[in-house]
Amino acid sequence: MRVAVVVFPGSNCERDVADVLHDLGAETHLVWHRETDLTGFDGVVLPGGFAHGDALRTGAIARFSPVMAEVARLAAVGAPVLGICNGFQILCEAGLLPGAFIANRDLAFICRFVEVEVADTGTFLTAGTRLGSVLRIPLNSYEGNWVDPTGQGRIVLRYVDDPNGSQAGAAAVASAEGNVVGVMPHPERASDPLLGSDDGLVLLSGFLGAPVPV
Amino acid sequence: MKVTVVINRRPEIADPEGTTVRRALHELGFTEVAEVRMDRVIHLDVDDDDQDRVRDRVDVMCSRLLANPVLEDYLVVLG
Amino acid sequence: MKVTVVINRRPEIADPEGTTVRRALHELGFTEVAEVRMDRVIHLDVDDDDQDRVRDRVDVMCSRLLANPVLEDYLVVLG
Amino acid sequence: MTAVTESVHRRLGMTDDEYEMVVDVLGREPRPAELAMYSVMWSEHCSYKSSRAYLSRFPTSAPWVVVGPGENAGVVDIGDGWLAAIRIESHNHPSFVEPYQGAATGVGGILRDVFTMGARPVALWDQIRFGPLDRPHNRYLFKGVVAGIAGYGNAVGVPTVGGEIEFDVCYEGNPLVNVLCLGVMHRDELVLGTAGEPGSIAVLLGKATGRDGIGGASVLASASFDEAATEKRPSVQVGDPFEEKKLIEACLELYRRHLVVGVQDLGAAGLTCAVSEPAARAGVGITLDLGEVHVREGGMTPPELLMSESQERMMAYVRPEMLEEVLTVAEHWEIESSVVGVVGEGDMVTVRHDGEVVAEVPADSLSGGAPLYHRPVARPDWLDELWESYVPPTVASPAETLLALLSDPSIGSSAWIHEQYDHMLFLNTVVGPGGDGALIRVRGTNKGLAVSTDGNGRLCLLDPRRGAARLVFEAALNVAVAGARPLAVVDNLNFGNPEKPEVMWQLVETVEGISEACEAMGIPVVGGNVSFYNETNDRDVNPTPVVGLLGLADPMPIDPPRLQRARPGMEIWVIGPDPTPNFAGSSLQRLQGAPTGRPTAPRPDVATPMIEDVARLAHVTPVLHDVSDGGLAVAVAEICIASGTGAVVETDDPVWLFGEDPHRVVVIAESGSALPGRRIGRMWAGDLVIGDETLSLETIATTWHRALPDALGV
Ligand SMILES: Nc1ncnc2c1ncn2[C@@H]1O[C@H](COP(=O)(O)OP(=O)(O)O)[C@@H](O)[C@H]1O
Ligand SMILES: [Mg+2]
Repeated sequence: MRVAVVVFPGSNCERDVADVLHDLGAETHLVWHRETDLTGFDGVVLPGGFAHGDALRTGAIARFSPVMAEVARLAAVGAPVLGICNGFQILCEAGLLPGAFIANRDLAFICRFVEVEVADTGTFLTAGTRLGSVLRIPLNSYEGNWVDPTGQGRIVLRYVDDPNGSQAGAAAVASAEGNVVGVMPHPERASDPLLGSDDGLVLLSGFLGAPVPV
Repeated sequence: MKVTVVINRRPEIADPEGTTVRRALHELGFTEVAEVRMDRVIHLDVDDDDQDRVRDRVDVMCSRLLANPVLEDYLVVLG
Repeated sequence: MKVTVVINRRPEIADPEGTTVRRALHELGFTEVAEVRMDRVIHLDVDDDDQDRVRDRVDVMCSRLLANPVLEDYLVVLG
Repeated sequence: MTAVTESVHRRLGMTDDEYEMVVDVLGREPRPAELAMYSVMWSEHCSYKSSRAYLSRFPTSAPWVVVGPGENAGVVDIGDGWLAAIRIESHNHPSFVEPYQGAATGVGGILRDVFTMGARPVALWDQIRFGPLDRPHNRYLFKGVVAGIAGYGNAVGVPTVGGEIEFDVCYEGNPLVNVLCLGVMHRDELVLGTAGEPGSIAVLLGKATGRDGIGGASVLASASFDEAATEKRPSVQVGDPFEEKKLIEACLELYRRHLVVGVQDLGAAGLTCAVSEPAARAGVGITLDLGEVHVREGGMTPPELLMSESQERMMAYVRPEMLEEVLTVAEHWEIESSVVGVVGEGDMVTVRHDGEVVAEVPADSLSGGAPLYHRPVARPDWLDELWESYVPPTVASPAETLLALLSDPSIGSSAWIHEQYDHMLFLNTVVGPGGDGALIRVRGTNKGLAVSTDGNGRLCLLDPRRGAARLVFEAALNVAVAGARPLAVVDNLNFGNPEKPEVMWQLVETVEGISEACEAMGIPVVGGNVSFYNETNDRDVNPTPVVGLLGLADPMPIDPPRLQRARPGMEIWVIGPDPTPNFAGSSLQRLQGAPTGRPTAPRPDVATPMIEDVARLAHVTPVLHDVSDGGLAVAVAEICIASGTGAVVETDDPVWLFGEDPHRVVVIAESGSALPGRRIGRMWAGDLVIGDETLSLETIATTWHRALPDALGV
């Protein structure tokens, strides 16, 4: 599978996620945010980081990057589109996912492992998991508190212990069709027992269409 | 021309900053503070003197970029 | 009583966020925007009707907590 | 000399004698821009004029040293074509003025020191010290500093994987904020701070220059705090991690493509330093045109442009045929650039502004020509009294004493701090904050780099030489616990007013102590930083050297020791010399009063073989934990908390439980192991039992977890 990992000015997890996807067998390419053609890519990842320094609101400026028209096109044709952390925030700002993000309830950056429970197995991200399984994955964000005034968002993963006030405990959210998914914790950081967990691999394998069962 | 844009979070959306500041004020003894809401103000210096055009263009800036319609309302004040 | 506190970053202090927003507005075609400064407004709801006392107390809140005297100036508006 | 210029140089922080030296060098009165340049370059902060004479004592060579002290960062060879760059820096005074921005710009600065050398910064460590948290202002400073480190480090995208925290009244008016950065690069990516051959072009990259931080080095960092705090205060620098992130990526691309001959970062002394140091190193002259500098605000004067400490800027020296490509790289990464200078023959820095020459001075008189002070040195007369007034601490109940130690915010969990730092980015943090040294893997190799940072103001107050040496040995043991062998040291010397002979004595002794310990282990000092004038209202901080020690684990342990790996049935061993009944400088002593007595001397003969043994044990042992603050009892309690496993400790001797004598490590081993130490207990599926007292795991865990949050009231 050919995967584009988009690099915005201020992205910082692009190489991490590209490396892990590569190890899982994907052909990964880092694509600068000014790229206007993603022809030939089977899926796209918007990685974590601080695109445009989080100026104004997280993701507010990144959503106007030239590459975003192509991300929307891929989403519309049903290709898997995955936003991790800041990538999730960008997808919300771009209207490709419902809701928006505000500061964590306790107004502190949170970097630690959290447990998330699978709430929906109908998306590529969770295709290899079972409903209710619990995964240990690092969270790393200041604005991880998801708000969805419509209450209609499709929640894919929920925090077991609410760390940040996110509505309905949402840790990952999908589009109605299920091919656009945003996840706040970082599956690529749970990719090796040496780093404390490899629970993220089942999610990223799902993205590559090769789910490994848990 | 100077333009001031006030962005305020809709009342039904949580405001963790406001809540935290209220708690801190109470700890400092300012218990009379019943509520705190934080807004953002953006001051623009615009190279254009046509009031109508400036108002229209800043309105577009707000709806496209400066405010997030999911969370926020905005107000544009010229001058 | 409602109180509005306007907090302004001092003009000589750099405002990186404002610079980034200006650049973004330019990219979107709003090249007439010469400068952007980002500031904050804090709305307080105070359980007290004595104007003088409220003004004094809010002034103390500002200098102790709400504003950062090294970087910011503030203005208290009652009502 | 006219009265007018006299007051100008004094206002810039120069003495009359220094002014006369400038006149001597130039053979004439300096122009205003020239005076500005000398004042920043000859400031204590930039020139090390009070410490240079003594720092030369440090051992600095070893076969693996690629770049020693003097460049922006030290560089060592870690084998197979890989190099590691390391540097530590203080931002004490700016953090007192504005804790968030002071700490944030400290992080920005140390990162620049490392990526200036060609290395990608891979990890940060912070060492922070404040007055006690029962004072609201100290809480404000502490929270602001942590938020600033988090705000900058997280956003710039470099993980903060460890650090150190200490609370003591001596830091009340003068917090210490040190930051260490480690970078990794391929050998062919190494870049030095040279201006290159005549014909090279100086390209200023990054953020536009403003009036921020003017005089920060000469005034704020080089004078006592009460003086500087008032009207001399320069305008505060505001960090912009987003600009720096783009600058890092742009610079790394320039290095990878070999587009530059040299690079110098703009930190303290700004443009002045960025032209004079590279020119002096290369033995060339340079002409700088201030009119070409991209600026944030209009109307800046030449002295202002030359002294501005605006953050997130770099000077690249480029061969003319590469210029276009360099500018294209800058444009790609969306950073501003301007061509500001040309390198020529000779040795003069010439500065032009509006077509006029505003400065013309020998490059090396700025960077190397600063005065060298042999300030008076005198052993403090109060020291003998301190030594003689030693009172042993009292321990009625070891269990109660342990709880008191665990609830001390200098000892309790640092999770409240390090969970605000991204410490996992880059997927290299094999051992992160919460253990001893942090261990970072170097991908593409089997190597791991371990770093430990250690400081202890009380110990060094009581005996700076012993204290400093012990810090080096402790840091070495901390990296050994991760399976690494010591490779190099960087140091940050945080001291009071160097014009006091007692403070200079503390410095000299400290340098001696660090040097002796390094020599014993055969490792060099490859860089450091001196921060003087850490005094407020005539009270100096405790002499507080902070040692950062880099170790190499090659190969990295397949399953490195972790506190979590203790299991019921395993045995608890202690290796190292038996402790002596001396609590001078210990945490227990701090709980009960002021530091007194003379700390136990380190034992170089014991330390070196022991560090080797421990590094070997790290490949085969589930848990290794260095005995430091709070002694053995705290070390065992931390293992219990992390692993959720109880322990039975078969001694209630306070000397064994709470002594902090150096060179001791707790080993948790499978039962039946034969180790070169003493077996003092075992792990079991119960509580923590010490002698005939018992503490529930929940009690010790809650006490330890809540120590810092409770002190902060959060
Ligand atoms: N300011 C800090 N920032 C990040 N991590 C910290 C900080 N202070 C302490 N830590 C982490 O907590 C752990 C224990 O620190 P410390 O007690 O100083 O260790 P040691 O005594 O073994 O040197 C270390 O892993 C250290 O990195
Ligand atoms: Mg220690």
